[in-house]
Amino acid sequence: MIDIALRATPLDLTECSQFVSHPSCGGLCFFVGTIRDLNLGQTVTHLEFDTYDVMALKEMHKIAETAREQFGLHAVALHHRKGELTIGEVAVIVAVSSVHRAPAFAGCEFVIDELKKTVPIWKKEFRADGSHWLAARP
Amino acid sequence: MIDIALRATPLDLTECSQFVSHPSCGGLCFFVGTIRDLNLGQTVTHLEFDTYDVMALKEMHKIAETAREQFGLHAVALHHRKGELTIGEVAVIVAVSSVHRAPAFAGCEFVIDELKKTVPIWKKEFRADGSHWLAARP
Amino acid sequence: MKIACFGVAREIAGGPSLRLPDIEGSTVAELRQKLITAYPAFGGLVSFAIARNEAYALDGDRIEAGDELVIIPPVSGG
Amino acid sequence: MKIACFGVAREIAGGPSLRLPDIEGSTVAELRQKLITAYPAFGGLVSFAIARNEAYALDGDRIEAGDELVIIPPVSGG
Repeated sequence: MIDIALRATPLDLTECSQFVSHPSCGGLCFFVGTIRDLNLGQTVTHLEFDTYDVMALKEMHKIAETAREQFGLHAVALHHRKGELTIGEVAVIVAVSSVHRAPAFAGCEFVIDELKKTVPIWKKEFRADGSHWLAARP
Repeated sequence: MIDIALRATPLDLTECSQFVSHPSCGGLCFFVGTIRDLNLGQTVTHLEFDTYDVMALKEMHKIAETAREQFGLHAVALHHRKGELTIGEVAVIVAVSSVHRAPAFAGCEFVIDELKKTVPIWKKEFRADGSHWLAARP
Repeated sequence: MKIACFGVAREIAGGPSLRLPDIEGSTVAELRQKLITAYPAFGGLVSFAIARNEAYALDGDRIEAGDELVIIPPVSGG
Repeated sequence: MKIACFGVAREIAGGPSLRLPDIEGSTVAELRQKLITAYPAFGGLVSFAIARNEAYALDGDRIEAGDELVIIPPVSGG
């Protein structure tokens, strides 16, 4: 089971937890990525995600499917925010369930690592010294 | 910051998430251990935790403190149930926060691995074919 | 043909899309080169990929009429 | 002295604690041997530890009057 979302409204850990929970699963692992107040030593005021929605959803689904197969997971929920976010807000939630805990940890980490490599979502960071699209320039 | 609990009432993921969240932290990792309906091929009906409370709390605190130092975590919440639990109920929640995500995953997995080795809590499983203290006998 | 732009590409293009002439039949590698010629700032990025019909395109893929083309600068989600 | 029992140890002892005479001055290793002699079922466990004053005791630790002693069968939390 896979649940993918790309939303302009706050993400909900409880919703993700309920989606992945199952009586056959003894281990749930979650990663929650939030907006930090500092990046590379600079104070961040807020940020904005630009998203190529239709392809982002497809790539998120591919990652979840790969993780399910590769780690034998029961369920994967992958929810990402879009639009403008302030410090402390949740940008992404990965939730996975499996019979035992080791694949839950490994699968959850795989999903967030892959998301950061391939999903067409771009973060513009607003700092006191200006705004920057992250990772764009050397 | 460390928050340790050993409770006869349901554990709360949101409470743990709120405890570890901090503007300086970009990564939160959670492990939720639940009661499975099957163990070693046998149908489980419910289970009971016996706990040496005062020492369990001390050992849980030690693990959380070690994880904080070893992985540079900001905060660790470690909540465990006691008493009788039914299938699907949450037995344990580990929540950790850190600036970056890799130490959050490693620290969270360390905490649950250590808990299962050293914290004086014992699980009695009730199955169709009788009840057993887990891990006790060869 | 129209090529959609996201993130820093939108700023380089000065809007949500740009147009390049005579790219039907080109490979994706050639398209990337033409983009850098027309908009040198693309050459200043760490890298950029091309999505064709909502999936990453390979360097050797040939652009066809009707393709949905998108410039994908380095992603930074999560 | 009184020794508290949890989990399977409670079943072996037939209650939440047991009493062993003449163990003051013994090492923890000796205590464990005395427990197996008095309650052979402890020898059938995968292992068991002794907690002394709310912490794991080492084999060489000596039992003193007033110690809080607890039999710790293999733990299975989580």
